[in-house]
Amino acid sequence: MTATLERLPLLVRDWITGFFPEPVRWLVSGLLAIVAILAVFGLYFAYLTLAERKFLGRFQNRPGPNRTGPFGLLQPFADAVKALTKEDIVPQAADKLLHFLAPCLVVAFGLISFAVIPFGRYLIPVDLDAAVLYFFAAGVSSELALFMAGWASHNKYSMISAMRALAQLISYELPLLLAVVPVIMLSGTLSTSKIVVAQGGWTFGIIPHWNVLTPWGFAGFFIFMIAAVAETNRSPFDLPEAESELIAGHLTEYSGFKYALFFMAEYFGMSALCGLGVTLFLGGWQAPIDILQVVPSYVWFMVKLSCVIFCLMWVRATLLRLRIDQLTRLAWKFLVPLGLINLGNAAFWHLSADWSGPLQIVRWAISAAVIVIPFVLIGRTLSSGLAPRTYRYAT
Amino acid sequence: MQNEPTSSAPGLAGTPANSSFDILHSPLGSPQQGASVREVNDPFHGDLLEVSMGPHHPSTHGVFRMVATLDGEIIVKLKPVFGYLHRNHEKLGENTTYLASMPYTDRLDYLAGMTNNWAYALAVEKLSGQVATERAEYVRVIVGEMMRIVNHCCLVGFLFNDLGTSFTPLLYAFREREKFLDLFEELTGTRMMYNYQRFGGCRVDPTPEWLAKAKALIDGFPRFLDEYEQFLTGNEIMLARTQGVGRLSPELAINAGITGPVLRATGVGYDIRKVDGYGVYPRFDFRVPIGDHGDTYDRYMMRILEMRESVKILQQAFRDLPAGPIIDPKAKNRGLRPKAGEAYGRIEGPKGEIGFYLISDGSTNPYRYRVRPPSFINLTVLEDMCLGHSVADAVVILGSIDIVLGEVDR
Amino acid sequence: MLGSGIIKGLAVTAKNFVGSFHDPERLPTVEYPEKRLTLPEAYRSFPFLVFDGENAIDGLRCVACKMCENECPPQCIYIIPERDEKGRPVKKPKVFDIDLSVCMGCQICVEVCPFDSIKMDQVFEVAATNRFEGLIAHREMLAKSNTYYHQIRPTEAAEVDTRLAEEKRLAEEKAKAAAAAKAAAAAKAAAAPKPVATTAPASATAPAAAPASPAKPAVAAPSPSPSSSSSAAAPMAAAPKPPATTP
Amino acid sequence: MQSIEQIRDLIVARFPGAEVTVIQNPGPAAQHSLLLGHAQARDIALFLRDEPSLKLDFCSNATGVDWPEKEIVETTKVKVAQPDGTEKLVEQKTKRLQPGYLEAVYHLYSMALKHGPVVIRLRTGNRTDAVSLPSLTPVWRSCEFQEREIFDLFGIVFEGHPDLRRILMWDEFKDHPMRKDYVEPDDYEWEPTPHDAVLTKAKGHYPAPGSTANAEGGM
Repeated sequence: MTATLERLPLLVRDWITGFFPEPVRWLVSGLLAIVAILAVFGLYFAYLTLAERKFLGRFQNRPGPNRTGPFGLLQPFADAVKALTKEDIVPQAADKLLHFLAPCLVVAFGLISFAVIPFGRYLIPVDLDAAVLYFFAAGVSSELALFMAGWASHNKYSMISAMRALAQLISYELPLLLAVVPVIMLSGTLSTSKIVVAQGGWTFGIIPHWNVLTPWGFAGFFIFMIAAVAETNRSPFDLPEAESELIAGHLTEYSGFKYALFFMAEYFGMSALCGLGVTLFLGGWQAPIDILQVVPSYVWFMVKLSCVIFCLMWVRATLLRLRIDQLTRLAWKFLVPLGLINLGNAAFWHLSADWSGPLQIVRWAISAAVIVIPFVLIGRTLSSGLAPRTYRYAT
Repeated sequence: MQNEPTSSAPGLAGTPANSSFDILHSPLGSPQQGASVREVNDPFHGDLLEVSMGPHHPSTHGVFRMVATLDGEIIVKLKPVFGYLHRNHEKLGENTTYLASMPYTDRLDYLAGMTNNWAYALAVEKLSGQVATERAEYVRVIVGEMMRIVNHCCLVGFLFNDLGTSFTPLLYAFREREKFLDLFEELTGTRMMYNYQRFGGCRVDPTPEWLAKAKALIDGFPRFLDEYEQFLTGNEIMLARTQGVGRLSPELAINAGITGPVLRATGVGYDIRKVDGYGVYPRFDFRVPIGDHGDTYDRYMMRILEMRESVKILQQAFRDLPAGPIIDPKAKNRGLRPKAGEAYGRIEGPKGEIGFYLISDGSTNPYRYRVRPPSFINLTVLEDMCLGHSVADAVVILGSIDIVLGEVDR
Repeated sequence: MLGSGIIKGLAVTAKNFVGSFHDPERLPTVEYPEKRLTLPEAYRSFPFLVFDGENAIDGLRCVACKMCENECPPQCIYIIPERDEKGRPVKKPKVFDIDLSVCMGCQICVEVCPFDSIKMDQVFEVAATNRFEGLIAHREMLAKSNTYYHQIRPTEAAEVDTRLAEEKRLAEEKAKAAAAAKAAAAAKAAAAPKPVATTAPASATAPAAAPASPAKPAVAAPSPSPSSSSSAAAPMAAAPKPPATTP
Repeated sequence: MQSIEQIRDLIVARFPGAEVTVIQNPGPAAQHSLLLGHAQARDIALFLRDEPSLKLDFCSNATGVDWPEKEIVETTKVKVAQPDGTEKLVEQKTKRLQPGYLEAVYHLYSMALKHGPVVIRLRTGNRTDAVSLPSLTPVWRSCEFQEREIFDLFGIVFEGHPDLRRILMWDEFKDHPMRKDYVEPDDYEWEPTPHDAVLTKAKGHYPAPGSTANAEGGM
């Protein structure tokens, strides 16, 4: 039963491809994967927007959208209809071609990242050997598309936003990669599916062997998530968008469906990066407890992904935006050094893999100290001179 | 970004290069003052970008416009542009009777209508020699301090919105503000346009039930403030974004006529409630918080601390509220014809000194009706505070000044 | 340590997130068209005209004195007094229009009205698709019965009724005294107020009677207790002058 | 704080020959004011700001007032020689045109000594061509926007103001709306209020618009 459920997507695929002659089956199967990703993540995107608005509402003591359909469940479709029926405005001074291409590209780049994410035990669209590299290459391109949008709009705000997007891209790609390198080091592979497999197994059947549950993995996950939030331009790093400063930055001159495409791309990008985070650090599709393996692996993946995204919404509901210099300072002076230290930490973890018994505790202590002490020290320099103040009263 | 003065400490800017501050020390009559001094010197790295922020900008708090010249993202020049909401309020005041101007004052600073009412009533009382009854004075303190809390709630909420939160602190603040507005609605009939004060008293006497409700709300208010402060006051990003940003020196603040929390954040303990002691304020025990740095964080904290002080005042006012008529039975409101003369009445509004200058020629309409709008005059130093900071900071500095365009443009 | 402030903040939002599911304090939204808040008695939106009796137009308390028109700050009231065949004013409004798009709901008209005829309504859903026609309220639209007034503002309406009854009684006493003194004049005076409905102030006598009532409570103020109503005397209408008839 | 007369004496002692007049305020507020001559106004202002016993460092309010020309009828009794040689007292009415002027009023307070207000006034020569006054912005920066506003709404030209432009009205605007003789244009947005004055004006500006019937529906 479990095995059938686990293999269900494959069975469906085989059933459909069965209608086609043998030579084109690989093509049909590939197309099918694309359609499936588009359908599943299209729907996921639609309800993610709703969920974000609902949750943000709850964080802010209000119910959120609840007028379209029961509990507002039809809201995404109403939004889609609205976006499609709105007038599409292209500024006269804009670079028309780039202005049109930017939203298309940003969605395309957001989507191609999904190709290498293992959604389940048997569900990986393309099992590349250098999947992680491929993923980052695709991810960077979407930032370029944002720059394109900002440039093509021929608007001062959009221009500033485009510059910010580039600065942010350059700053945060590095910590993102530095956070990923330890994982690759320790699992010895760039293939996402193999990294997930490497995180399999449980101690006592309840403690999973996920990377996040090691000191270096926790630090890596921490750095990865901060960088991921910045890469996807979400609050508190939504500087290119910055609606209170730059109105909507690169989106200022977009309307109607093109605007919706940017919105879609933001969520695709977020889902993809969080999916990678889940894959690398949270054990991908692995179940948290041994006996829970009865639940199909792709369900676990989606549950983990949704939890991570919920945390991002929580952060968005709480935090305020950094300034661009503080943003880059955070990347270069905090995340990059921490990432480098974490690299050494992971090396230590790798070398001490055969320590056992009481040495195991020493290994944990050293590894934790190596990451906590720099965190505190660098954090202190980063926030030096900043503290809540006490006040006097006039007489 | 060589010309950014933030080289010393992260997020800590020195006093911005407010060359107009030289006005204090420059020889008089020299043509090299103000705008001309603030010209850009030598932007040797690249062209400057002139950005018109507003009048349709989400963070200018209305139809306000700043013409900012940017070097990268650093502001080298910033000119405020007003008038998009100008309706010649003062001319309206000259063409209506004294009483009929009262509802118009609600619409000046529409987030703090009650204090506008009060300032106007005070000015007319000075002009016509009327005195409000004692109970009315206490009720004025009650509604005035509640108004201050409402206004500061709005301000901190909007300030955080300018700082880039996704509306959460704003909605928490508005949640509390709504409770106050409900009370105002019960007392005066409307949530924002009160038309409550009268010359010689107030229009409606608060019922004991109303007072009990208000007291319960005030008693619970510090709990909200504690939670609010826990929420974001200690937040590292908040500290980094506000501390050292938009510094204002006390000398410039005094010279530029800055009043209210913006002035007190610079360390000048000038509060008209203490200085003039109008109404029954001398009978209350409250303190005036002052800051030491004059930056955005201090301005934010002034509001928080003032709300706490307002709670103290309100609790005393509820305790001491005397019985008696709410309005002087002999008070003249309709068809008021003050003797020829003039009067300037001012109170400490939530945004600063709100004053009304009235000249009477003995007729039913004021000969001259002038509003001294605090947020308009506080904008004088906007450029000085913004120079050397980035666009993102300019928005925050503007938010921390607390302007309402109904009052700025009149 | 770096991040402690952020964690505190996250705790606050989490508290609010959870609280919004069970604590009404943390989910104050009222879903408006389905649920409504009860309006406080003092709530005011736009003015309306009170009439007594059954007939809306005949029972209007308004005598077209134009006092509200003169005092209205944004000048949104427009009154033409009714005239009889000979062209004399008959103390009724022929036209009484209020431009709701101009009206700012300041209730100064209510305060200055010496006849308690204009009051603030509580209907706030007055949206119209036609700005020119839809938002100009005519006499017929404005006239609402005293019963309605009692419904929306029970305390205030009761006070007004007591006061009007008192005024009427004083007026009648005065009229009787006058009748005793001058039989001929009395006969004439008794015949005068005929079409006016029962509790309406006899329009001819009201201005004369008003100064006779020494302590007229606040017109607009729902005074907390009847005892204090004499002390909380009216701001505006303490001594209503005879209606100023401006052309 | 010193009385207004004492302040005047202080000023005169410091600036001998300065034109300083005390303007009494007959109203109950009794906020009397000092009328300063143009020549030394800025020096006097600086003196008021820096004099240790006054320290009026805070100019709270600066505003303009328009006093248009007024016809003043004065009745005098004049002895008129009668033809018969006797003299007779005859009441003679002389009409005098009091010249109009614009006035700038400054309310000064002291933040250091916490007293005030001291009101100072400056008057222009007339309302047409001699409308310039010395700017006090170099003394109190708070006048910067307020003097711009006075310039905008009253038309007083402040000499020495660093940036004298219109502030509330748009730059192309011609008149000064706060002057008493300002005639408002009739081309504002057509508002079909039931008020005949507005309506008449609107009709005059838009001769027989298509929607007149609509508008009169309100009547």
